[in-house]
Amino acid sequence: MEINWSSVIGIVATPVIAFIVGVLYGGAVRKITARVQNRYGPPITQNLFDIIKLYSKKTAIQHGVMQHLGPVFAITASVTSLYFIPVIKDSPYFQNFSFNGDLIFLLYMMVFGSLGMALGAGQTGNPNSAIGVSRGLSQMVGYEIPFVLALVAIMIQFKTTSLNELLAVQDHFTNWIIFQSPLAFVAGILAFLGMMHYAPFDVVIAPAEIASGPPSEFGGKYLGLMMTSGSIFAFVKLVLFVDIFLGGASDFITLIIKTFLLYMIPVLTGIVSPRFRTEQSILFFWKWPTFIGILAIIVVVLNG
Amino acid sequence: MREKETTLYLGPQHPGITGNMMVKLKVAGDTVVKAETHVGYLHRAFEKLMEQRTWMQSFPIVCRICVPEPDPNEENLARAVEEIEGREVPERAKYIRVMALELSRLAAYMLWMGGQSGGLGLYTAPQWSVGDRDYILDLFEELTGGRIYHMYIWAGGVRRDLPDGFKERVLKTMDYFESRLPEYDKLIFDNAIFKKRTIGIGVIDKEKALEWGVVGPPLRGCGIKHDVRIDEPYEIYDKLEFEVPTVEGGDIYARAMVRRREMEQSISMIRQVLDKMPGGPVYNKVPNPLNWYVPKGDAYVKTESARGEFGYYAVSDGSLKPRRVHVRGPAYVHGVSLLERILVGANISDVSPIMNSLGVCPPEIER
Amino acid sequence: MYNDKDAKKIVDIIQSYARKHSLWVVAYGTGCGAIEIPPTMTSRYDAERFGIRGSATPRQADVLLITGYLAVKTLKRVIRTYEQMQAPKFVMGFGSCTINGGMYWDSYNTINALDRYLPVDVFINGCMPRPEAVISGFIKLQQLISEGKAEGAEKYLKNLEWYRENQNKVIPNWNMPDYNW
Amino acid sequence: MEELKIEKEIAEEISKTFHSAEVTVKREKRVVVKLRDDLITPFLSYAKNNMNFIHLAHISCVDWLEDNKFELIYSLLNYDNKVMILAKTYIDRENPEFVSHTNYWDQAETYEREMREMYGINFKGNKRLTEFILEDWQGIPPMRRDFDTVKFSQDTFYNRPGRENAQDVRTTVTKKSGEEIPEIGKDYTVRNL
Amino acid sequence: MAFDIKGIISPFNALKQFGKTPHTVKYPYTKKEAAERYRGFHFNDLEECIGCGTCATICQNKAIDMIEIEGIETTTGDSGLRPRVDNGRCCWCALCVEVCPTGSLSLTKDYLHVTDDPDSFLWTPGVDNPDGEKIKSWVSDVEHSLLDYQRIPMRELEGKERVKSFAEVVLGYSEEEAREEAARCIGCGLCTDNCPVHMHIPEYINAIASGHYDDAVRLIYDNNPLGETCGKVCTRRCEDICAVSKRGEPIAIRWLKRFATETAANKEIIAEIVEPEILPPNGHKVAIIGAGPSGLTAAYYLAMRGFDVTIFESKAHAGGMIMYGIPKYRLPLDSIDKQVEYMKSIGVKIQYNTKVGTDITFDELHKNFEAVFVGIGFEVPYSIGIEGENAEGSIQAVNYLREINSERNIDIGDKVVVIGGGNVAIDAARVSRRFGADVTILYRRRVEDMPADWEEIEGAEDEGVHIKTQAIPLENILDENGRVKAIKYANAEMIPDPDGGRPRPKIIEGDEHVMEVTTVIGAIGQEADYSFFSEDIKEKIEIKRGRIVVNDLQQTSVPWLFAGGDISNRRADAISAVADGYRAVKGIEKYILEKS
Repeated sequence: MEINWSSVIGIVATPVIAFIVGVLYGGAVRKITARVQNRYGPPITQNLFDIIKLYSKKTAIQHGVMQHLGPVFAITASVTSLYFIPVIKDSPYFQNFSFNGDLIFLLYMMVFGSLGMALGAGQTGNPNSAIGVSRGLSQMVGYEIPFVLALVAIMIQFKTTSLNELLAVQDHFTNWIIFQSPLAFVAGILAFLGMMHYAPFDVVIAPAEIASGPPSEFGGKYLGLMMTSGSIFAFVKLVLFVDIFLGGASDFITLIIKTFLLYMIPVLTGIVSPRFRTEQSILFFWKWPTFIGILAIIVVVLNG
Repeated sequence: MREKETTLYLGPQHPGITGNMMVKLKVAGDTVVKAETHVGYLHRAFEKLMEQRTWMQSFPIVCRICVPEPDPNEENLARAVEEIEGREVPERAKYIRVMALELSRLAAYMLWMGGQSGGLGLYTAPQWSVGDRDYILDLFEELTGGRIYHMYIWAGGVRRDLPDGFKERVLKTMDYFESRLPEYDKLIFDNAIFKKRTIGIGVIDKEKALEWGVVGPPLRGCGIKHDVRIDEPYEIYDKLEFEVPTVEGGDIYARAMVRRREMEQSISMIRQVLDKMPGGPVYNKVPNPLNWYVPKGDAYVKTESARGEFGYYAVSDGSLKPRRVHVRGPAYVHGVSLLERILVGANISDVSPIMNSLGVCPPEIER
Repeated sequence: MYNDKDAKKIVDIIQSYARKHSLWVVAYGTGCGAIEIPPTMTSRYDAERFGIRGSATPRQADVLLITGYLAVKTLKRVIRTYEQMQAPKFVMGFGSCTINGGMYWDSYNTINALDRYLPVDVFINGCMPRPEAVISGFIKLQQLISEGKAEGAEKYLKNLEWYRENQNKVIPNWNMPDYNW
Repeated sequence: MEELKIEKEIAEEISKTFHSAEVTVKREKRVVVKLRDDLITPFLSYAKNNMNFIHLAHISCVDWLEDNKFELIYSLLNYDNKVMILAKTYIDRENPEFVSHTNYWDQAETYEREMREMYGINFKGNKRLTEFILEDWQGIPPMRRDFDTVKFSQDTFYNRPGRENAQDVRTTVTKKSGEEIPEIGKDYTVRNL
Repeated sequence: MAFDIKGIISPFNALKQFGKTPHTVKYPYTKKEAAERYRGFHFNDLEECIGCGTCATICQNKAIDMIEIEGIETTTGDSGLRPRVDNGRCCWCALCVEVCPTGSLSLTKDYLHVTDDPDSFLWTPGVDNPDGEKIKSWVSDVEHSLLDYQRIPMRELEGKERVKSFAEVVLGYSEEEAREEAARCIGCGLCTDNCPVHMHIPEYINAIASGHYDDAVRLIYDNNPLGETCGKVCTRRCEDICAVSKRGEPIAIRWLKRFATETAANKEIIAEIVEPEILPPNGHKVAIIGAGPSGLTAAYYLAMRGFDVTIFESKAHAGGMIMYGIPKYRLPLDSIDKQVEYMKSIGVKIQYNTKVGTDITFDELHKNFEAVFVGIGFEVPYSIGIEGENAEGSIQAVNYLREINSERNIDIGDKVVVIGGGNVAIDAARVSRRFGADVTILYRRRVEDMPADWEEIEGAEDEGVHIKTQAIPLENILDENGRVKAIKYANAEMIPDPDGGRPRPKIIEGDEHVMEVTTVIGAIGQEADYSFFSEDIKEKIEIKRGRIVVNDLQQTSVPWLFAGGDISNRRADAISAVADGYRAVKGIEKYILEKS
């Protein structure tokens, strides 16, 4: 069997790059937030220090095997999702495993991570974790609907479930789906706000209400794993949205610019918003974004 | 269908709790069925300690009763002794006291604003307001020598006169605060999500409020005009022009708006005080504190703090030390019986905002 | 080229550097010193510059701040909080009250010397310590960490009996709401 | 005299209704009523229902160890004229018992809980006289004047050593002069502060 | 709910802050200076501090200890101790600063102490921060201090009123005044060191401040049976070193003692208050020569201890110098009587008009008594040593005062000159004023050199006594009848003493004046009359500069012979005499017990 070396390099490098970019993005967000809050904030590498520190904790409490598996599930899910997203358009290194049905697969994969977390957190027995998990799952139900609707609209419009094909469609910036299907984009981006768990949709970790929710009982390397997976996962979501709506990126600089700008939407919203209550959050997604999503489908169907 | 009840302990170690106390919640789903407050984590036995100390020695410890806002405590103890002893306070000292009280009210509201919006997840607001509050602490440091614990107001007046150029610096800070208030409005009080989270939440019934002994902003948030500063004007409040804002509704937002408007009033009052302040001494010396025998008698004095009416009941038996000083903080009622009642039926996400809006301050519950 | 020892050394350096620059503080305002924590953490003094951050639960935290006096009732919870934290963990004592009782030296409900009940890595003087002093305390802690001297957790384990004896002297019973985790 | 009009009217009404009550107008907006212990409940009920004193500001207790009495003080406020009544009574210090007023005011529960804990007064009718502030307290209620908090603290909590070389100024001076101070006036000397 | 577009958009305004420079204080890279009044660590000026320990007393946290510091000795007016602050207790309330009587203690801007060693929080201000002076921030001056530096003024008769009679000039404190004045006391007790008797000053002042006057009286009678006398005429060395006097007026210790003792109106009440514990008679007999302050004191405490005491007094009244030397407007007769009567009531026997040497011999005393205490005082005046001193119209102040106090009148005319600057001179002058004379005091040195109390000098001036200083009398000019008609004196200038002593007056040549007078009163000192001693005793005892040399317990070289009062100490005041008497009691007791 012939080994595709470029794919191998990609497989190894993609998570590493995703992690580094995710971590640095995390640091940048903290820095930007700090500036809005009239202060300097931590160094941009702060999240890296945090993660290293968590890994180097000498003890880590463990409540059962599921708690151990939870973060592992999460990190597996995010890395797997990553593998199915073409990070750099047309690059032999970063195509990874994207195939024709990958959008559907991704939808499942992204939920899988959260479920793993939920199982892990559930085992800790901390009521805060339990409440956090139930909140997370209900909220997921909330934002998945407009997200799926947006994707469905796009799938119908372009008659494909492959990211690569979607990327191929967007060969010029006027052809970006954001311009071709603005309603789907609006629905998608609103769902994206929820997905990124920034305020007002940070009901899952809500410190003032349920300590920090699911990870309440996680310390040391488990929390480190969760932070790692979180960093990668943030990157996954960003790349996914860039690929779907913003025409992907054919080189790293474009990728960084696009993802960063996209990232700023939830971040800046988060800086100036309080948190919704869980049911308010779900209702929010079920009202406008869902309506827009349905509208997008209707428009597509009518146009099609 | 009745959901399974679980018990949720909010505190004492919990980011959502104000201070160091615990609320034991019986929760069905997301709704609180029963709330029970547990206090005592900050009990230092102030009242016992005051019985061990002379009147003057009590001043450094009373300001610790309420950490965010120490001045009303000093003011209360000072006025209680002065009433028992019949001691006059110089006019200028009264003005300075009112200035300190209003500055501390402003500082307490800034801290509350941070707590209230931080509890709701708006993390920018505490960063701003607590940072800005520091400018008031700077003023206090300059005036009293201490950032948090001032030990400035005491029997017979205040400890020191204003430092040089202090008036200008206060005015400058007030200008700064006034320029900042619209920005807070835009970020917090006009914020649609903030309104969504606060309007109609934690409602106190108007009739019940009177009977339960609610005081301060929570009462004024029910539309009842009750404020010690106008009911029983102490120091020079009768010489100042100010209004006591009331808002109908009785919910978190109404209480927030009361506080928001009072901040404007406080700024205006500080300006007036500085404007009208007469000259003269600031301290009517009490006898040597080692040999200060306060005559027999008792006094109940009240001060309007940022959280409501602060009452002190002091009894002297003619000796060096107080016989009894009973501290009745506003949070005593708010934090125990009122909280337990209005938490019932609330969503667990709202527990922390409700506590914040009532101004629950554990150190003054257990003292 | 290199041996295991060198590698371990490098790892140690990286670890202690990361530990130093990422100190998560458990959100537990045990006493009146907690009032100076918000100014320290927020925009005016911005402790996040040093990687100091609040953390909601003890499991995630590195540093336990004992902000002043401890009522016996709180001490019980603080000990539990401390034991829930993951090593390496550090304790900072704020103000006079943690050193020799402070102004509550004669109160029947507050302990006097914190280091009898918990291993304290850094004491900060003041009543209350100003934000500058608090930051200095953290800098001192960072220094101790890089010197490898902040070994409170190990000390606690090693002398657990002594600590327990002292704790039991003031805490008549250990009943607490029983969490099942 | 005109300025104390409302207060005097209130005082008059009280003394008309409760003949044994000792009513004094202390100052503006303060009326002090001294009552027999069995009259407190009727008085509070009357003040609340007939005189519109609906706000219970606080219940306080003073320990008069020398007289072997506890003094209870109920403060009521009228929201309309903002006058405050302090109703005082004495109860026995041995086996102290009093009536609970939780049925008049909900918040009385908290005050009574605290007084039970701090002074050991049993309020009959209060259903929630549980542990409030203290936890596992053994010994006499701490706010009683015969409880010595300094001694308790010294016995229970550890005082850091290193201060033993402290000297007393008075003793140092007497050591030099050879004065012998007789044992008089220990209860008021400033050195005992 | 309507779609709140404003509420959604307006929060984004906050993002404008992104462009602004943060207002963060980049501590520790940028330092923020503490405020001018910041209450940080203590600083103590070790030189200024007198170790009164008030800071330790006021501290509600018991954070301050007084400790010995190397290089600082216990001296009179300085306990030699210095405060050490336990920063593990301190709350920086600065109460200690506000009550520091000297103002040596202050707080500084320094507040940083971060350590891993919990035992490093003991802080000796001034020793641990010797350069704290520069960053002093919270200081307490007289205006802001919690202490009251103003004495409650003593009410007195007006100068014009006074000269009309011998009514007591000082009216005494009322109860409120006394309590207020007593409240000023910080109770440090440094004063007791300078009191010859070491009275329990802080304790009795405290008792007065708290209204326990009986306790005050009891404390005073504990080591001074002539408390009331001392309350009126004491030279009050205690007030000289009062801690409060460092920055203000000392506590009026004398007037407070006077107030306390006067609350006991007669001997029964005194006895009731003091409740003297009189031991049963032990059979030992002691003789005391002279019913002056030292003799009376010795007699009182010996009687309390069960000794059989007899006082031999040459005059008709007990009291000695306080009876015959001090004018009645300062010390009324009934006050002395009250105290003497009280002493008699507990068993002191006094034989009046019995002069040892004439009425009874000294050897007889020795034979009949186991120990003898001599407290005869100085009664023989020094001569001035000028021409015409013995002429008519030239008298000695002691004699003059004795005659007046014995209610015998002496015609002094209308123009009197008193020579001398001590209390006796002032007394003589003021007594003369009361007879309507125009009085001038001639004194060799300056007013500030006068040994008399400043209060006395002021009182004399109030009453219209002229004080002519730097005037040295040269000669009494006599008229044809041999009576003094004028005095010649010369003005003097002050020559500084090269050895550092006090400056000496030197006559300015030619600057001589003559003043017409009717009487010249000499008051430049007295000496004792030891003629009653038998020769062998005289040989055995050691007399130095006119005074008998005694040991710590007032014992002379003759074991059974004790001496006290003016004849053994140089201070020449009542309180020293009392002290001698008090010490002699111990000496006598020890001697007798050892002997038997």
